[in-house]
Amino acid sequence: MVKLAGLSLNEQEFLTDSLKQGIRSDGRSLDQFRDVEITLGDQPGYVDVRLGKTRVAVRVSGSITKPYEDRPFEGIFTISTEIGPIAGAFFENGRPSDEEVLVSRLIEKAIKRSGALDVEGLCIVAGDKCWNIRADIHFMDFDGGFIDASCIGVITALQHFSRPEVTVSGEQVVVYSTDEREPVKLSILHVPICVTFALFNPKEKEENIKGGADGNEEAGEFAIVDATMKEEGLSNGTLTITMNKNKEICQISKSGGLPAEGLMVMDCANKAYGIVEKLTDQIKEVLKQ
Amino acid sequence: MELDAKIGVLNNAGGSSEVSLNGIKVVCGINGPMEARPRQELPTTCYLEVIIRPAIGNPTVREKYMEDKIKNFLNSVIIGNLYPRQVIQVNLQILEKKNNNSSYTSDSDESAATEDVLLELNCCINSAFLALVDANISIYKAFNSNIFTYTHKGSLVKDGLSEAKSRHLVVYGIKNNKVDELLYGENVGRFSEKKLFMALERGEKESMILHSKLKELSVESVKQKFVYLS
Amino acid sequence: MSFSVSEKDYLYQSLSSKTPIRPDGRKSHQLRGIEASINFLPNSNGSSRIRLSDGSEVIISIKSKVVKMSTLADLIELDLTIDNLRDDLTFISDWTNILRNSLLRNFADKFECLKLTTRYYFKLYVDVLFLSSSSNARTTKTDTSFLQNPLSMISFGIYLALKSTRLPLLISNSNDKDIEELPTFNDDWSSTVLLYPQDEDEEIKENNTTSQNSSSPPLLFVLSVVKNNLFIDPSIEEQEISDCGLVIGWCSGKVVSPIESLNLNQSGSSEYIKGMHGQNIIEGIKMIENVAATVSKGLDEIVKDGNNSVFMDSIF
Amino acid sequence: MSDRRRITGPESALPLVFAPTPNNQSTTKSPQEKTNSGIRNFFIKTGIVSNCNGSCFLEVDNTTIIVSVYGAKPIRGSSVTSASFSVMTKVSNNLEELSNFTSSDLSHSKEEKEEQKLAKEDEYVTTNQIGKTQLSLVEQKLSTYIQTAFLPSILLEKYPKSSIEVFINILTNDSHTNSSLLSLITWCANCTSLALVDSGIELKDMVSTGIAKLTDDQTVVIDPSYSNEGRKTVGGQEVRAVASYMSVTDTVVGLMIESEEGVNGEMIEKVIDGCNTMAREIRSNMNGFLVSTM
Amino acid sequence: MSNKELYSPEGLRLDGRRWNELKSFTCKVNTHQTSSDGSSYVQQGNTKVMCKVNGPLEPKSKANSNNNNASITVNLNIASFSPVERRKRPKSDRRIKEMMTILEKTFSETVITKLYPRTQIIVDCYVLSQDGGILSAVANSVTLALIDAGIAMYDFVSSINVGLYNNSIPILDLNHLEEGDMSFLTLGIVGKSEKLAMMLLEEKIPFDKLETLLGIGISGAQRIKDLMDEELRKHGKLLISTAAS
Repeated sequence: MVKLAGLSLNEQEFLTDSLKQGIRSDGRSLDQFRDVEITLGDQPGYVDVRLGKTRVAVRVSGSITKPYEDRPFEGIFTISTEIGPIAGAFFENGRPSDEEVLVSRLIEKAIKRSGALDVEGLCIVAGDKCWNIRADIHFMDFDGGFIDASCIGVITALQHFSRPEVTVSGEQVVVYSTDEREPVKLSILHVPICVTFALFNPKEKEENIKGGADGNEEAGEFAIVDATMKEEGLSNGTLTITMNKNKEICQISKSGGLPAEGLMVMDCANKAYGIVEKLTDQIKEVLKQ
Repeated sequence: MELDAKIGVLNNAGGSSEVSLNGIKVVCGINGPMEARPRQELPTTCYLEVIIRPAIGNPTVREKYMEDKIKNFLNSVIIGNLYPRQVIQVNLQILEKKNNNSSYTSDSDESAATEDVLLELNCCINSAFLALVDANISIYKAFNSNIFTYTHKGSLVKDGLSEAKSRHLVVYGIKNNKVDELLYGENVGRFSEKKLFMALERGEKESMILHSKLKELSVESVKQKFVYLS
Repeated sequence: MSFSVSEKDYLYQSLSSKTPIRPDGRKSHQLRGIEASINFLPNSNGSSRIRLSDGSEVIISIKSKVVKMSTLADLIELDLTIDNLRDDLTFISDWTNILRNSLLRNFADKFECLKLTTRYYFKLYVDVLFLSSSSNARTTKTDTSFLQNPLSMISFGIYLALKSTRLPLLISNSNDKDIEELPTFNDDWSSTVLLYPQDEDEEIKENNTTSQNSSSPPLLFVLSVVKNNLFIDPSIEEQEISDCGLVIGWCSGKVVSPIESLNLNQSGSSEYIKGMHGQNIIEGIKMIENVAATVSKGLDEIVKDGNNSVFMDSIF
Repeated sequence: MSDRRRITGPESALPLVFAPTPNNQSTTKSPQEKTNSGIRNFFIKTGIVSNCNGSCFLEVDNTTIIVSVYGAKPIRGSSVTSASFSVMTKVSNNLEELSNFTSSDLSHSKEEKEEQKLAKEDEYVTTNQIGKTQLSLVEQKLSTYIQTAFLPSILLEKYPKSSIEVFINILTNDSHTNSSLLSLITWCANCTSLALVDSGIELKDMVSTGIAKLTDDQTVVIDPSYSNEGRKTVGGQEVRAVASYMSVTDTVVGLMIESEEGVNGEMIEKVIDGCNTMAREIRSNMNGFLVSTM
Repeated sequence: MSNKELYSPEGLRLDGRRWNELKSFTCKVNTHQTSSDGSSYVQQGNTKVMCKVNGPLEPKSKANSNNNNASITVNLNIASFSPVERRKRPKSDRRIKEMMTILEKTFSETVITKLYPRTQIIVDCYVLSQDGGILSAVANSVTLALIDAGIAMYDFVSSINVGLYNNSIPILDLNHLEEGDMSFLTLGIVGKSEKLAMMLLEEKIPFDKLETLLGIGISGAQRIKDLMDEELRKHGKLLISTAAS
């Protein structure tokens, strides 16, 4: 993700070597997701997610605007993903790096394009008024896994949020305050969860690329789940898989990086499903309170 | 409403704090002093970069205005000549804002939000102080910010969120456990000169109370950081 | 292009002498050879591509859209993209203006061919993609010092694209003064109409060039002035050291506006810019009058040959 | 991306458009008598803007122009060997009338012209929306012409690592006399010339600019103002030209010729001669003015 | 559009292809000798893409200078006239930026960058006409142009997309109508192997279909690789014969 934020060559070697032996610096196993801590705010739509040292706060809000002209029957759902230097001095203010563009596109694909939020239900008066649901992701602290953490945050916050009741009679649109009428929950169609793998290649590049060809079983490359910042910096590429509990893949993105065997991708997808199941249950638990 | 604060909440930032006050929750992260880009470099002092992000939406002129105010104020407090050619970056992220049902805004009442610039400034300044302490950045004196409100009945309330005739933001510098001087003030509404002075006087007292609280917090954080002290 | 002082001086000397020698050995009224092809974009009504031997290239697409009548000037939109340069640079919109105005002023039948009904017109989108020969030498997205003036080449491309443009055939009633209806078209590509009808009759064409030229898109010619000498279609080196530049339009057998002075030096240094003599302008116009008809005839050949890429081995 | 630097109104907001000021104001001067040479009387005054390095005010009929010159001032990252020279134009009002320049001649019938007029008004609203910062077509054309014409005259290599900026403000442009873009260019160029002299920036020579028109019957009219002849005849063989001269080297530094129909060398020669006559006249006027202010 | 059958019961698609048939694929290399070090032109059905490679050359800015590797910069220009309906995208469009980053990251891994330290390789791609699978076509054209430029690579990157019709029938190499109507997977394969250099899926598919799609995609991409290889060899022979004569 980021440049190797000040890692010395020795440290780099130490970390990759131990990873090769299946040892991670924080004691996790290679396919273990960090513990996720989800805190709900007092106000609906505010969620604070901690994934190890990574911290992301998501704020969902709603306002009434005019729908897009080409989609008069749909509400608007926007996700704002600007990473500021508060998350780490290496993020520049106001100028998104290529990586940040990828992060924001990924989150958008995982949640918006997969249709997690029912946007048709946000329409008030077709072509004239609709809800604009906005999720502001505040990246607070970075230690890898921004995509995974913000996806959890957004999907939890969307479920936590509720919008005021609105009634339409003729031209008149009445918005009731939360005291007058019970606010309405948004309709969430499914719960997508992102799992990011960091790819490593312990051998020479040539072996990785040519290795599969000569029938050598041990291709060598391996993937670790939920990399920290240091691990992410050392990795040769990432693979993000978004799934929901219904065993649907919402999105896969492996944007370049180390070429990976098809079988390994399938293996990652299987692992991801296990993590998705666990996280979906955890989110449900948290929201029950 | 009472101030609720934590120090050292972020890992990547050099110093950080989280402050809840008057229903507003702010996280402040300070990076630096660090190398400046050529454009920012000042030969004799440090360049202060203040970035404020709102809870909802993109930063607008309102945030720029607040950034300017805080930057000017901090420039007078931080001992800049200790950090020549360097940058200190003060990031303020507003997380929650409770008072005006802000999760349901419609286009029309956005302008009403200018009213609580003072409340946000108040919270930001206190949070910036704690983060500066956490980041070990030298300052001339300690400071804290209080907000007072004259209600329509004419009584002076501390931290009033209620309907107000006028609001007064008062920042005092504190040196040697004594109120030293007024560093920054911002007043909104209609009030007489006398009332302003009354508010300032009250501010001096409250400032000491708040200071002892903030001091306790910062001493605690220093103890944690430098184990040998305890 | 960055040349040393002595290189520039040499160039200037050889171009300003009584018998000027151009760096590529051309005569002063000789254009560079082009390689052109037309109608290769399946999603456009008309298209063309022109390449010069120096590697610069222009790709033109003409697309049509049915619009309700507004101003005639709105019926043509021209969009110019140059390499990966930002599109808000002043000279890009300058060039766009010159090209668009020359099209608007000299459009065939005064737009009659775009008229569908009393209410509906075709609107043409002319998209120009210009790839300069030296995009790799550029340092930033706003650095323009390596750019040559592409007006002439683009106008050739637009000429070819417009001449190859086919518009769908209207099958609904062309008079909708009373009954408002959306125009409908024949889906068949083979029944489309050429925007500029091609003269099939060889005889007429041979005998009477002017009548055949009567409905042709405008061409622009860029001239470079060095002392008393004029050079048509200057290469980037010649542009660099010109005293002054001149753009002259040509349409339907006549010289037409724009006739404007140009700054050919994109690198921003002004040491060679001096201006020209009044006589230069008159000479320039004469030169265009001599050359232009041949050029448009050559371009017409390409249109007639259709899709086959033809190498026009330097006109003359 | 939304505009973050300004507070923009709600999406449905419309920009504020004031009713056009009536044209029959008493301030509208009747077209002035032409002098013997055929040029309208004009008024010039230099040094009227105090915070710039040079400025000039020019008034002819109801057109008023202020040009201010800033520089040479140092800038970072500029070319090392010479100064950079840029021109910006701002038309303060009568924008609507000006936007007609490029397209007004293309209509067929009166009926359509009416339609156009309506469409134009719409266009005016849309192009004038809040937050639009780009130059309009006319402003751009003007800027480019002036820049091209003055590049040869300014000794840019005397001012390395610096910039010279010219700002042209067209305060009023009389819609009544319907002075064309070309005539506006002429007077802006002449005004710029004086402003540059006023700024003390080193020049090879002053640039003077003339405008002329070749009418149907092949006569040359210098400094044509449409108020005298009414609106020009549609479809007529009319050639209009602007040319800028540096008289020391006797060179044309700027040229723009407009015509609806084809032209030939002879016509151009005539019309350019007209421009030259006017430019020389202007030059002697400017000389006289400069001598008188010394 | 959607009322038309994208896949008929007889097993034919809108353009008459079978489910596993590729669009007609033609490519050329060395199309822009004078203005680039390597160039190519790829046509997949009605999708037409042009690519120019310049480099390795001195980095234009310090940010692009890496002490150990060459840095690869990809510029993608999607012409406003390329889709059926004209559409002008701003330069900062995030989708375009995303594609550029994906291409950069993909080729930084397949080009032997360590051979060209402290240099920059600039790749300019132009999409002239779109009919589905732009990313694939661009990736293929970049491969060809890089090879033409003589830049050392471990192997080809060949790319193709596979869609899933009605959540059951996999369909290879979609056109733009099909792309609009079904979720699809874009793959980039390294050489003859089954290694995925890039992989993108933007819409929902059932988990158990992933393996099928991958399999079909990989074989499709390998076919593309063979076609590119053929053209390159042809070009190579031509070069040798002209040099000999």
